[in-house]
Amino acid sequence: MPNFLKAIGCLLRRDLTVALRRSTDVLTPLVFFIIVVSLFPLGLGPEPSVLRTIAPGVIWVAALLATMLSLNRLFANDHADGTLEQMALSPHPLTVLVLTKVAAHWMLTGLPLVLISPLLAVQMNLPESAMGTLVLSLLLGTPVLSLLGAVGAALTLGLRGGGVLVSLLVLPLYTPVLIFGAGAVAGVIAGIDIEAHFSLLAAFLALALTLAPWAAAAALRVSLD
Amino acid sequence: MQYMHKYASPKFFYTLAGKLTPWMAALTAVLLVAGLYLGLFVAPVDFQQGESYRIMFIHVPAAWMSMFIYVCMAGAGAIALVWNVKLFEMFAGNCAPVGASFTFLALVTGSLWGKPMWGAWWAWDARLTSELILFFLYIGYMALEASIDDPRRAARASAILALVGVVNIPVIHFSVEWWNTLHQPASVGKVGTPSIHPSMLAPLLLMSLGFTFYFFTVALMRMRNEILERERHTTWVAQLLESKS
Amino acid sequence: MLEAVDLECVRGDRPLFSHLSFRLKPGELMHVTGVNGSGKTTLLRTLCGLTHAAAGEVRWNGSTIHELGDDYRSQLAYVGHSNGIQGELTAEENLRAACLGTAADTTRIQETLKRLGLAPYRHFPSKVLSQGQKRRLALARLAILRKSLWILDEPLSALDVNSVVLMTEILMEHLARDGLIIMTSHQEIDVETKTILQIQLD
Amino acid sequence: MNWSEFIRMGGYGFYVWSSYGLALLVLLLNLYLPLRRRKTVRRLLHEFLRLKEQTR
Repeated sequence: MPNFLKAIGCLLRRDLTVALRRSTDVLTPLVFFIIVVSLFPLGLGPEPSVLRTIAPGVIWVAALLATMLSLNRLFANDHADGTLEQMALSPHPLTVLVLTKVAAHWMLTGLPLVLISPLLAVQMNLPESAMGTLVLSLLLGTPVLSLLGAVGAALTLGLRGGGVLVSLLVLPLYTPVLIFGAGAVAGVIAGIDIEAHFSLLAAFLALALTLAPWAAAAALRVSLD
Repeated sequence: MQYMHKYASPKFFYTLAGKLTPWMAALTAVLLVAGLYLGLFVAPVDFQQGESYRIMFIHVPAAWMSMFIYVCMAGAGAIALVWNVKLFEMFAGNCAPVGASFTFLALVTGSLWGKPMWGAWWAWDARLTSELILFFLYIGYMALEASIDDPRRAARASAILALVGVVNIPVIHFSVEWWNTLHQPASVGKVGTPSIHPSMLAPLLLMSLGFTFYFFTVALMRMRNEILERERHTTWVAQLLESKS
Repeated sequence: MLEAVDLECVRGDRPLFSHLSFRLKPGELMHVTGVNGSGKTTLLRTLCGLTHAAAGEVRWNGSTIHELGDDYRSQLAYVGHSNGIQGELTAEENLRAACLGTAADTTRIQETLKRLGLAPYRHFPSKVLSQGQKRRLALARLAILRKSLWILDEPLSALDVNSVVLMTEILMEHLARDGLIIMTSHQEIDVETKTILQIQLD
Repeated sequence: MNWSEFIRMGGYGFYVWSSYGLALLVLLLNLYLPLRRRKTVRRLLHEFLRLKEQTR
């Protein structure tokens, strides 16, 4: 299926080009992520032991919120200018095109979050031994956030108050990822064996990869109806 | 499929539901009264929790209902999506407020039960926490449905959400349970399910059955309203209203 | 051949039209007219498969378009109200993206842009184009994609006289190649062809 | 059967009875809402049909 792969490559390149030309869109969630995490020491006081205890949860919750903030970029622009309906009418499975768009979204949102997280970990006094776990857990978890978010974004496409609504739909679904993502980092600090956390995060990723694009594609078709 | 379309025609269903509702309501009343009688008067005092355990006869059926209704909602949504049947769309949409109110009931009674048992109104107990997330899922479903103007589009979009939710509920439930065993402080005892005595099981089952029939009664009533409203362009609704006035 | 059988469309709970049947053969053009809100756009979107019909079906060469799925879509080009143009991309990039990797032949893209008077803007982001130019760019997709069925929603809106003439030419060429066209338009269209089907919705 | 003992519920009266009371409230509210809606829908539809007659 060379045609099919060409289509994926073309769409991926298109999405990345558009995003890079609107670099503020890409930077906003990242800056938001940094600001939210930086607010906690200000609110709680700079006691290192306190910060260390809450660091995994704070960084993970901030990652959740930052991803959610970026979700409207996923389909909304394409919906407004009609590109999305052209996509739905292209002779390629919409599921795969959606997956491609999610991949582009993750490269521009999830990946930067993963890359910047060690910096925030230092800020929050996270021990160095937990750094690798933090990065790895985010690396496994953020794609799940993008995938589930795609379903929410597709469902709320073109609705009034879509931005707030998407948080209502998506945040409850994010809880398992939060529990095991933050749990893994906290587990390393506490010296617990965290293999199970990673297996479960990987399982969530597999589940989301198989089901979410399908649901998002169905939701897109409904939104375009 | 042909049968489904015949019985699923709004006109036919409207009359059928109208005939069924009083019977279901009566059955609900009988079941609930019997359940209450057995639960409040017959069932013996629990030797560990005293009389407070009688909250269970509300709390546990309500919690069961909250999950049962969500599954019904997702199932009806799936049928509506696949076969494009209007009635199932309406059923799914009308499940949500009833389900959400049972979830709310389960949460508050859980809290009322928790206060004498744990000494606190709220504890991050696994079952209460997953019930809370279920409540959020219901709210999200209703918010999505309310913000789409076209009723058929709203039904299809929220059906997809319900299906995503139904896949997620076991995952969420298991995650919260696991998280809870890891973090649970020793002082908080579980509101337990010790081996349940038949004299307690009977009212529990009766109450659950009563709630189930109550749910179907209310859902039918809601559906009848919606059918009238959405079929207002048809002649049968005009005739029906004319004959009534 | 495109066929509609007993088509019924509903918006919300409001019935738009019902029992609509027609048959469109290669080389024919169908002109859909009707007042605002009569369901022209809904009809076109139903024919594309974007919107579900309440009853009836649409057939392409004998099979329903839902059975055909991607096979139908590979024959179909649609230009709706919105142009489907991403403002950050240049005219050329937009056309390339519209092809999704297939048939993105550079010389053909350049020829088409030239013909539609968009060649000078080739390397500008599309957001600087005027409404009429954006419309022309959307229509340029038709010439590049080479699909047999064109479904066009008000293709001539926002176009000046010269562009309308040019567009009419393009439509006639397509019909001459045994293509099919379904379009809505407030203007009269003087396309000389074997058959024009008129459908009036009310 | 002693009624005041029954109401006291072994000291847990407040918790038990507020649970049951709340349950009753929720059940009644869920019943009341569709009944009220039914009235409104009927009124709306009568109005709608009357106006439709007139415009014809």
